[in-house]
Amino acid sequence: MNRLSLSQAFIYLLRRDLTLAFRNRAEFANPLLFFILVITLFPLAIGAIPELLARIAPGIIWVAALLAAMLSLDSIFRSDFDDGSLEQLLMSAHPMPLLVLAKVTAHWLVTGLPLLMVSPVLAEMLGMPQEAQGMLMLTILIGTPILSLIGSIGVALTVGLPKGGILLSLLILPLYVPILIFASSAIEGAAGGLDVSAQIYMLLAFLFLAISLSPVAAAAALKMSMS
Amino acid sequence: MTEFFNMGGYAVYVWPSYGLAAIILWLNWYLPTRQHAQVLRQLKRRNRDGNK
Amino acid sequence: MYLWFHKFGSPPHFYRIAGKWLPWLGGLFILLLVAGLYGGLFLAPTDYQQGESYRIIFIHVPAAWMSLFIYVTMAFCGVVIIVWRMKLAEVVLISSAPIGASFTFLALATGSLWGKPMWGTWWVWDARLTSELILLFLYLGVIGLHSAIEDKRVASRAVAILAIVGVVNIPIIHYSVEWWNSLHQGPTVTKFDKPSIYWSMLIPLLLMALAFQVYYVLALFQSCRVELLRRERNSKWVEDISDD
Amino acid sequence: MSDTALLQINNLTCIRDDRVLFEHLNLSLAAGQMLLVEGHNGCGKTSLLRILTGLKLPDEGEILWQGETIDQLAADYYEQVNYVGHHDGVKRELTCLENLRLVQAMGKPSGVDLDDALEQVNLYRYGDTLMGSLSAGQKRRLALSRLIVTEAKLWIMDEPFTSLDKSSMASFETMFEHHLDQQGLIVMTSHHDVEMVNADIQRLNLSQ
Repeated sequence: MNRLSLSQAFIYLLRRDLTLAFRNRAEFANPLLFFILVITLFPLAIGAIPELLARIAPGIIWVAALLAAMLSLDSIFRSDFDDGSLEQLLMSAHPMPLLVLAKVTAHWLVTGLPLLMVSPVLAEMLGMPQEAQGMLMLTILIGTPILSLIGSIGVALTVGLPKGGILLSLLILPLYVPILIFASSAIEGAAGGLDVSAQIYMLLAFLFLAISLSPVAAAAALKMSMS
Repeated sequence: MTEFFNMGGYAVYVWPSYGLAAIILWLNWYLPTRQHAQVLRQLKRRNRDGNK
Repeated sequence: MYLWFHKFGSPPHFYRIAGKWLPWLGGLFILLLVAGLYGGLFLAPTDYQQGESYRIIFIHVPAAWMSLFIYVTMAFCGVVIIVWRMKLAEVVLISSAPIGASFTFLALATGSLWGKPMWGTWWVWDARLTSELILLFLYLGVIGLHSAIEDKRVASRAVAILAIVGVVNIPIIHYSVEWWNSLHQGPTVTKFDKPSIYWSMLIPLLLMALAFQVYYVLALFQSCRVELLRRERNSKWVEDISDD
Repeated sequence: MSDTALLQINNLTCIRDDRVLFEHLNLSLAAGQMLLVEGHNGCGKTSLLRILTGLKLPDEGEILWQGETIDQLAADYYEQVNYVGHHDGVKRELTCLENLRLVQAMGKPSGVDLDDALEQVNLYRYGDTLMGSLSAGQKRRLALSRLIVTEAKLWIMDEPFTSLDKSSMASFETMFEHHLDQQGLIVMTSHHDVEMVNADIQRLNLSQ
């Protein structure tokens, strides 16, 4: 029998990770709850002034999304590292960057996609104008996969460390800055009725760059973490 | 001379900048130099003991 | 060329050569520093807009240049580590990080000291200061990751990957911050407006930049020597050195 | 010797912290041979095995497979290697069958039917049971069944008999002997006495 083709292997690993996530659903719901909770805290902290909330809503939602993504990142490789599945994957006959991409895709489907689905509700609660809400969803759709992709490099570097959590945020958050900037400015621009195609194109460019480069870096980092 | 040190009223900003630079440059030299001596001392002790 | 590279890259050889160069580099540094300071503090004329406060430029700008230059050097070492697994590159990379971080910090602190008289506040979310701040985080990440991994050869490969990822991101971060800045603050009074920079200012500036550059090599050599001794403590050549 | 040797270890050195685990190690292994790595705890058995898998880099030296370094071969090498490490590499949240299917998907599947494979390691009745509810010995048996469901010439095993009872040990030993008969190669460590009388075994003691 021959080994699977690349796309078959990709889909196989993706399905396996989704199955695992489904069987651990409580754990994967946590980042989503965190996201909602953080956003709820803002009106309580700065006062429920509608104009102010609407003004800073894009920033709040995006910062919360960043933090929620940070929290969920560890789960990409953690359990595979602990039970030895990761070394088996590294020794698989398929190219590791492809397998990393499959795992990151699964991770985004279980953590990024839910953020996308609850974000309109939260936007409404913060009083974000209608025309900005579509843009919010678009930036989350393009932006959160980048968060997962870049984040996978950071987790791959720190997965072998006993106290990698804080270090991970130090490594990853600075790299998230451009996404934060372009995503929140696109939403703000849309709220003001401006043309924001430049921002969207930039985000798309980041996404393609991240898809092509970060699995390679993460695979190299994982190999390093195993030794 | 006083005029020079006064820096046209900006002395509080100019001199701390230069002072900070001096401290940072000095530290980056001093710390490795001290560690170098320390490591050499450790190695000497180990060598006299004769174990590898 | 390759042979030279190979020979220079061998730890005992580097250790010896670097030790020999140190006094010369030190002398050159002092020379450049004195010339740069004299030119910058005495010869350069007072700026008609900023008065004497602009003299911070002779520290601030070279430090900012160095902060970027050192990170790029680290990423270059990272490539050498991944491709050729060269031990010397590992040592250069990690020895550079604290020096780079301190130059970044210096650029930030002097930027703030300069900003106070110019803007009336210690911190402004100016594009350059902001990206310098992020650069500082990148440096701290490299240092943190290296110290968190016990096996230093593994740690070197980890920071090599991180430095390369960082250097790909630096231009992206830099331009997005600049773009963000232009969007939110409109045309601000950027302090680098360059109101026709005079030769008498430019020459000391370049001298100071050169002095910092030489200083980097100097400090780098010294800390590389320490790191080499530590890492190679079990090898023959270290034993020979410490026997004298 | 060297032209029949499939796996070659050249001048291998491994240093951990201040200790030299092994130095200038040279070895070669031909088809049908088994290398048994022995020595007390912490003498570098696992390190040697992990260097052979390419997961860990040696401080010096290289590993050749059919005359080429394993770095260069990469995936071509992994297609011919099966590794069972300290960790079982099975997922608690998946059933036995799901785990085996994943093993096949990631490697080069042998023609063996999965049910037969489970039968062989005496886990047939647990095919649809989640791994999390099985005992340590059962997990180990499933981990070892990856040797059956994928096709690989070189088996590298780190303490394969951990938590196994006498009878399953014996059946795995038979399986290993069969693999050697088929011109396979085995590198393994074991605290247990290996009773494979017919096998061509090289012993390497790292403590000495």
